[in-house]
Amino acid sequence: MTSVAPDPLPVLARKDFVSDQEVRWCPGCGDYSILAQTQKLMPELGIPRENIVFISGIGCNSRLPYYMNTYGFHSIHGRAPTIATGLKLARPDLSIWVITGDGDGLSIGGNHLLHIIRRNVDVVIVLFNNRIYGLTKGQYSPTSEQGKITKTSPLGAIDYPINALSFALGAGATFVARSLDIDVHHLIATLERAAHHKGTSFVEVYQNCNVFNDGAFIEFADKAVRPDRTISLEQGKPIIFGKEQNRGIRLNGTTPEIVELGNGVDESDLLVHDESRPDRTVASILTRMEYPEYPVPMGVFRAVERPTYNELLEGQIEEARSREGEGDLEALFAQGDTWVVD
Amino acid sequence: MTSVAPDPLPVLARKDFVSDQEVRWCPGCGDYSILAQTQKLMPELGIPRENIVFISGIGCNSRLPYYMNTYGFHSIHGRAPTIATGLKLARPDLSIWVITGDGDGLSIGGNHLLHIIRRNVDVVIVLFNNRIYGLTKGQYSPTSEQGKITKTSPLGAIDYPINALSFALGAGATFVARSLDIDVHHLIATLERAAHHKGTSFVEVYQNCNVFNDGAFIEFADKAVRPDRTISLEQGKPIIFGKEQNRGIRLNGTTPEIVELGNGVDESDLLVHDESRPDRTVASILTRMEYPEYPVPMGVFRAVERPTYNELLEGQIEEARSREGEGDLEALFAQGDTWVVD
Amino acid sequence: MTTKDEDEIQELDRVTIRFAGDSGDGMQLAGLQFTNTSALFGNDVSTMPDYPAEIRAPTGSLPGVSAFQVSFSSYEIYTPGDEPDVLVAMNPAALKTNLPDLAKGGTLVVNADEFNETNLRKAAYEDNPLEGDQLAAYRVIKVPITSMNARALKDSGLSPQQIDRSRNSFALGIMFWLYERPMEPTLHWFEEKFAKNPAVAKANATTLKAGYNFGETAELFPDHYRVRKANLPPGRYRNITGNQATALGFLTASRLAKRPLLYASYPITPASDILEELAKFKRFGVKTFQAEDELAAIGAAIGAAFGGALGLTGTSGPGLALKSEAIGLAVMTELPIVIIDVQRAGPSTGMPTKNEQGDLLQAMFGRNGESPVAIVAPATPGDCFNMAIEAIRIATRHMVPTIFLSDGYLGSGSEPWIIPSLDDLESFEVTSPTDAETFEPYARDKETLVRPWAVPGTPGLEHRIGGLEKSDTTGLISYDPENHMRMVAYRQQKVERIADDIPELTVLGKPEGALLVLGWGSTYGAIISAVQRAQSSGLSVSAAHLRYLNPFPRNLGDVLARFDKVLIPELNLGQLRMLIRARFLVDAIGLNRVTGRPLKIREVEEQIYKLVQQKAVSVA
Amino acid sequence: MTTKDEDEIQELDRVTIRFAGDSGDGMQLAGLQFTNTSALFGNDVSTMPDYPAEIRAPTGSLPGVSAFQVSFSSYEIYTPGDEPDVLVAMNPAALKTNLPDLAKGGTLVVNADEFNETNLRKAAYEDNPLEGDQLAAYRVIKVPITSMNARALKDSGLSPQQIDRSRNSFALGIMFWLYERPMEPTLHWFEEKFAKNPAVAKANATTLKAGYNFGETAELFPDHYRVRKANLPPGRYRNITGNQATALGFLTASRLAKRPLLYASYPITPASDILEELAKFKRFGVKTFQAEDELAAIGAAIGAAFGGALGLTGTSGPGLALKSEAIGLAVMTELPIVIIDVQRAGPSTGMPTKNEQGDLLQAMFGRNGESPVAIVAPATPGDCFNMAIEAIRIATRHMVPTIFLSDGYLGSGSEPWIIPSLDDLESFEVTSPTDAETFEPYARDKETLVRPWAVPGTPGLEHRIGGLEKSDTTGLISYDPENHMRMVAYRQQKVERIADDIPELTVLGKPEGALLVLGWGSTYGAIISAVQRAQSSGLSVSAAHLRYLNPFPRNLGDVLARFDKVLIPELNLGQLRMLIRARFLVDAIGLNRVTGRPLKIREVEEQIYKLVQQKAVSVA
Ligand SMILES: Cc1ncc(C[n+]2csc(CCOP(=O)(O)OP(=O)(O)O)c2C)c(N)n1
Ligand SMILES: Cc1ncc(C[n+]2csc(CCOP(=O)(O)OP(=O)(O)O)c2C)c(N)n1
Ligand code: SF4
Ligand code: SF4
Ligand SMILES: [Mg+2]
Ligand SMILES: [Mg+2]
Repeated sequence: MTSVAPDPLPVLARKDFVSDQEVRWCPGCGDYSILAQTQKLMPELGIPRENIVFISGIGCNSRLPYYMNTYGFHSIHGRAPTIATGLKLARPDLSIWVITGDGDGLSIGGNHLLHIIRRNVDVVIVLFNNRIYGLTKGQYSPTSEQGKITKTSPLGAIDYPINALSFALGAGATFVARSLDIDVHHLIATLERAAHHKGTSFVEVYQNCNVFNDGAFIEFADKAVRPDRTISLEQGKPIIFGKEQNRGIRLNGTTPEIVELGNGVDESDLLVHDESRPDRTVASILTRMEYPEYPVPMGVFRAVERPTYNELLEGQIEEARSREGEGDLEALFAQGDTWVVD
Repeated sequence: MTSVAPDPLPVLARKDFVSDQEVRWCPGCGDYSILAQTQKLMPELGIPRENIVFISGIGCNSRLPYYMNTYGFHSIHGRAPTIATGLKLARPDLSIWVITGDGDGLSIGGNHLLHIIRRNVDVVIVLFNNRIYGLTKGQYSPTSEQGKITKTSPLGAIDYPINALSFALGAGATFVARSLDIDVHHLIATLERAAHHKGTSFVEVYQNCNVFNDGAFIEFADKAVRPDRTISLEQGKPIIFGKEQNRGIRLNGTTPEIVELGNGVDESDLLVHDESRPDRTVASILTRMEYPEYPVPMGVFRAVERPTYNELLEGQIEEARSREGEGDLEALFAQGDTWVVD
Repeated sequence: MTTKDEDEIQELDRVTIRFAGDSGDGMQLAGLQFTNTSALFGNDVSTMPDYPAEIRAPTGSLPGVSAFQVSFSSYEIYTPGDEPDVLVAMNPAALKTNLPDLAKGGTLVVNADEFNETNLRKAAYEDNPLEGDQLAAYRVIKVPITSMNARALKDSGLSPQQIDRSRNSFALGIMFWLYERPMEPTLHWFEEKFAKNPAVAKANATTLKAGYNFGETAELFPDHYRVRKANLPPGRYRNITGNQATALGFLTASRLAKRPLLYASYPITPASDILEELAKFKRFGVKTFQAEDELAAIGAAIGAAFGGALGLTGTSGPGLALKSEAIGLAVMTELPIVIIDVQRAGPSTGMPTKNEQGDLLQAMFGRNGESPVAIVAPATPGDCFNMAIEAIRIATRHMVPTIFLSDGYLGSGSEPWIIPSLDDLESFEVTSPTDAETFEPYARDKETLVRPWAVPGTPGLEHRIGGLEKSDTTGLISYDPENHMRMVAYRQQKVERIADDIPELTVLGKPEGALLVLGWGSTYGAIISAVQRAQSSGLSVSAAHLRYLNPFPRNLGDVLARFDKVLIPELNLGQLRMLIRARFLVDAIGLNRVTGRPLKIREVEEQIYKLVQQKAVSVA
Repeated sequence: MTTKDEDEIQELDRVTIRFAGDSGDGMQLAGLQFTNTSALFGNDVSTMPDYPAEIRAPTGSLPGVSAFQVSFSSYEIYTPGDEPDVLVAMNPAALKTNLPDLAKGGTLVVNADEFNETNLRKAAYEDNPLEGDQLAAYRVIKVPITSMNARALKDSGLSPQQIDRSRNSFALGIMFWLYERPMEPTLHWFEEKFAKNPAVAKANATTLKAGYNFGETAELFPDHYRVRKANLPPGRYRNITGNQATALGFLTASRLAKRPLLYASYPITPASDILEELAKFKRFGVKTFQAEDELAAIGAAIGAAFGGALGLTGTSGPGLALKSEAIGLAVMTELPIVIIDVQRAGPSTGMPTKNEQGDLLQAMFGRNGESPVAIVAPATPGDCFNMAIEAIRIATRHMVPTIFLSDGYLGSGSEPWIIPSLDDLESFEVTSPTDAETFEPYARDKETLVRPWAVPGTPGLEHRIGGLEKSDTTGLISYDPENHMRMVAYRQQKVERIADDIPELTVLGKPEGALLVLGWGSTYGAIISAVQRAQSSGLSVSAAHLRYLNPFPRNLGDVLARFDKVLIPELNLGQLRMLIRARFLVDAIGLNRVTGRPLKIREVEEQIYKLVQQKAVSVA
């Protein structure tokens, strides 16, 4: 138990972030790719491995911390944001990642997600959205489409689904993004952006559950159709999509419209993507563009700065200390009227 | 216990909805007015008293059911929406009102509020927003302003507040409105609209807690300044406000602007209020107009039709019955392989 | 208990087989077919599936092993057997994880084809167990199942993958031959199940027969076995799992009580089946509600009960913890909800697919304040049906939240169940007041202390309830000290008086003696079997099984007093034991296994012998 | 115990006064000033506030009555008195609700001005109780407080409303005269408190003196009283409430353990004070977090503990119910969090401002599975300080979630507290491993079975924990049956072995005898007082008070065995009693009051006499 002087920071590689635990998702599950990108990203961040913590709830997705060779906490269903909040407040020096699912984060854990986001606690939240409860073997989730037939909805789900990104924006999120399990470059780039954002970074990843909800996103996420049916949001650029890059999005009032470029319509007519708009309205409009009505926007929807909860808390402590001095415990004991019995 | 033939429907008056319980809010509390308007509204609805149920959580506001001479349930903190959901599913014939507060509904009960709204269960929800925890004597709430000094935030709250109406819209609310405790005509009219809406009607009422957060809304809600600092939303009309009715709201892209009428600006430039827009963007923009930057919109922000959860559930039962016939219990017992032992 | 007969057929009383393989190997299907066939044949049967916790762990891996155990017999049995007599192991991982359970001298049928290097490595075997002495204690039958199945189906037109997927039918065929089972029911089942895919149906039929013929032809098996029909009570039977019986029981209770049923639940292993099952019964008017969490689920049940319906919610241990606060509300408002807890191994997330009886004290005490509820616990899969009806009867007759304590072993285990006739089931009246003149929300029945269940929609009965303390009779809020004391006592006594409305505890065996083995819940089978064996060896031991845990049957104290010693086997550290000791000051002895597995007959038997050594009395 | 002296001054050993009035009447302030003055004077004091549940019920109404009871004495006392000797009633409602508690023959000081028709009606008096014989059993002193106060302040320049608001000071002045208290501390306090409003400070001073002078001048009181200084242990004292002591205790524990403190809580009566108190201590580096609910609060505490800080959360009964599932997670992950439960009357919402000891069994068992935690319970307001430190010491030394069971009576009641010196408090080492070579997350200390508290940020110790069952030593997920059994046993034994690390139970009185009165928590004062009285009457009775409830002190069994009978008074239906009976098979007798009120000395005394009748032995 002798502590040794730390070596100069070693250069880490992906393998340093692979734990010795055998990965136990179903073969073909989208979770593998998200894990791989996460492991690949870690060395890029330049954060010592021991300062990284992955915290999850319960669900297939929430097994991820076991596979990361960092500190990890596989907690209870829906509560990962609360544990992350406590940890961040106690240990603002750590880089904290919350792994959650559409059930874990939006069903049982909806309230905690709302509150961690509105407080802007400085953590990254990755929500694996497979639109199903995987671990409990195929019941519908809050992101399942209305009408979906599952074990618990044999006649079709009658709940109206939650849009995870709209929800996050509504909660006042300072960073909101979406990516796709199989679009590995986009995914790692998105996670990297999230890692560098100060405040709560909320990333939804569309993830295929090939056992209970296979092909949930295939209609627009399949490589062949992806350019035509999704949008890759790029900061400062007009929103253009399509294999031929010949279509774009224009705002008609507050309604997005798909337009063909040419014939009098040019890039200057298009909506220019700006993640940093102080107002969340445009980001919100983008989150509500859904296939097949619209191509599905992917990337960073919103990225703005706002003081984090943990900073503000530290600030108050410093302020109190500088104003009132370090606390004197014995003086505190003796506060108020005292008397002596001898 | 002999049951008698019901009399012809009696004409009820406000007093018929006043229970025999002494009202126990602090003198001067805004809750009195909301209670009074609610009691006044009831006879107008033409619903037999016995078919009305008020369900609340915990908080000063949640005492309201005791004062209504209807069926009532003063439940536990944050859970009223869940009880209301169960009751509505079991008894779609009842008119169900949920009474909640900024703490009850948006802190501990945020998740249930989210889910009842997204499901569009046919109930009215009235959220008394006094931006404080009243019953527990003055801690900040999720709607308290940042920086607010309370018992639990002696150096100022560092939470970023929730906007109740944005939250409701984000959850997919089909009816969203706001009113003010002291604006009694507006309040009763708003509650009446809510009562007639099919689906979840969400009404936020700004309510003064004169003991722990006195004057929280006075800067814009005081009668003297109200015409200049609030907007009374009217369906189909351009948004005009001001004592002189000389100012209006125009949308610049997605950003609302205050404009003076005259000098080349006329009503046709203004945003026309339309509660029934299928898309929630404009409603959302309106909910985020806050004093002092903007006048505060009051009234119905959104009112659209979507099948209710309870209807859809009844529909599935009917469908199953018409397709498979009334269930035969003994046949069900004997389902699958059976054998006889004699 | 083996008698040799002329035809190389050995006659056996009871056999336990475990099918074990990869999750993808269809072991549950093979096991179920064997079970149904045996039941149709007239044996008594009892089963226990053992799923992996992962959805689909990597093929061939240890955590990916899935197993199904079936015990069948010529006499009445109560458990799926302590240990299999025969283990079918479809790959090395299945062998590794299941071999420890196989009875010494037992038969091991292995799919020899799969014992290749890759699979051995995945199962962390250094050497091939099929070579060397490792398996010397067993009768090992190596069958190249993969290749024989492939050969049988080479002309089926199916892809190699599809062909591999019917290996389970080949293995099943061997077992059918070995135990003289008819193939027809399974052949019929293939036709139904794969109606849309006749090629697959045919392939399975072909390979099933191939397996059967292989058993007959190959000289691997010295003989085969016969297990005669059991002498079961007459009636029409079906096989039923506990969770199915639970769903049917509550559905039936709703019919008997003439009140509609709302089942509100949030999925959780091993309770999810009940929601999935009830969701299918829409044509019966059952409403199911998949809530956003467990708090919402019980809230909805309470709301439904306030509305005069049967408010039912179901979960497993962690979910019961989340429902704690709301159960307290139901206690205070005295509304008749029922809470199903299909217990699983804890604490915390624990081992979700494993079994335990760890929630009894949570059910009793897991709420703030003095907060008594009624508790019932089924003893067998089929008994879930009866106790579900009892739970509703008690809840509605006594206006009390009632907890139904099942467990994973009951829930997924199965047994033959005599299909009841509706006429044989007693309906029970549930009344609601209508007279505004005499109505008081908290006026109590003098005998039972029950308050009226007044329902919205009833003119003149408008009233308010809630979680604050109520004034006696009027139900208005009261902070009066003596009123509180009275109400606390009423709530407690109301529950205690349920004892007048439930059956007395029956003793299996003599009403007095050296030892009483007292149990509750799913340990029934193991306890009864052990006690019967000990009795037949002349030991002075009796058994009693509690299906009502709060209140206890009124004669429990008397029963206990008539035995020198009391043994309480439980799958926990002694929860019932604590209640019994505290209540009756009886020095009850515990037999506590907390392994995630069901109790074994042998474990109980050993304890019985320890406690009643040499004391054997002659049985007249 | 009254001795007449020459000056018409009666000497008393102990007096209990209750100030009762409308919520707006400032009764809490008057009571506190009387308390502080008495403490400064050298009496022992003990107090109990009684707030209405409503924030501000209508003026003059019954639910709007607010009261404050203070007992002061010339000897050591342990309770605020069973019943007041003097009742100050500022209006009819205050009289109505408080009169039942006044000792027969007691003194009643009423503000006669307020007994007008309106107020009488609000208090539901048919006739004016000041007229007629209703109050014949008491010494009634009618004082027109409202008008005399108004007259005293007619030149104060204050509005009539403001003037009325200082009526409490007039009443306080009378009491000061009656019991010979100095006015200076209060005059000084007015100056400080109303520094920004000198007119108000002056008015209060004026009317306080006017009240005092009225006492002296008017011939309403036959004599006045003297209560001499108590002979208290020497030291510097302050008055402290239990919730204040709790906050200070945890703050101090953080200093002693050299670990930062995070307090995460959701407001709830009567625990909110602790959050409010700790929120003031930012300069000490304490972080407070007002969470969105109780589940989030405990989650944050668990997160902080995972990070190596002291994770503390606090609530009352319904909130503890909500934390159940997460406590289970802390049990499984063996993280040292502390959960404060300031108990209140249940079940459900119950009576939030009233007292009860209803959560002991919830604390013990309110979780799924076998889920043991440590439990401590302070005995007096000041003891909250000590037990807070003990809670942290146990949690961190034994890596176990620890529940701190306070209650509303302790939390808001106060007593003089000897201000400790930091040097006298033992600091305790809390270590975390750093050596990657030897680290194993679930390797256990051989003696204590404690696992290491490895903290993120430590290179090479990266590991994963969670709610699934852990493999012994490695902490990896395990579904192995025997491993589960072992881990369940470890967790249980780890908690049991804390018994080696806590003090033995001490017996007050002889170590053996006819009766032991065994208590826990806030009933301490009543029990000790009753036992001391009975002892001084020569009864063979001793007392013992449990401050450690799980595990019990190691000598508890021995202590119990040395008494013929055991009486367990509790403010519940017998929760400790059940644990004692189950564990020791002792036929302990309960004294159970569940009224929302603290236990009375008399109630305990009566029971003692019933159980030790005639058996009095002479005391040497
Ligand atoms: C308190 C509690 N309730 C329910 C469960 C059962 N449960 C585990 S994971 C899960 C849902 C998982 O869905 P999701 O978050 O979408 O994760 P996925 O498996 O799809 O990745 C549920 C209901 C639980 N573990 N704990
Ligand atoms: C489980 C639980 N936690 C906490 C409380 C304490 N509590 C009661 S009301 C309340 C907040 C009330 O705030 P709000 O909903 O805004 O109502 P208001 O009193 O302001 O009308 C709290 C924290 C409780 N009763 N139950
Ligand atoms: S069930 Fe679905 S989400 Fe879970 S591991 Fe399998 S494929 Fe992935
Ligand atoms: S505390 Fe505030 S909200 Fe509550 S009753 Fe009083 S004034 Fe109203
Ligand atoms: Mg999912
Ligand atoms: Mg509020």
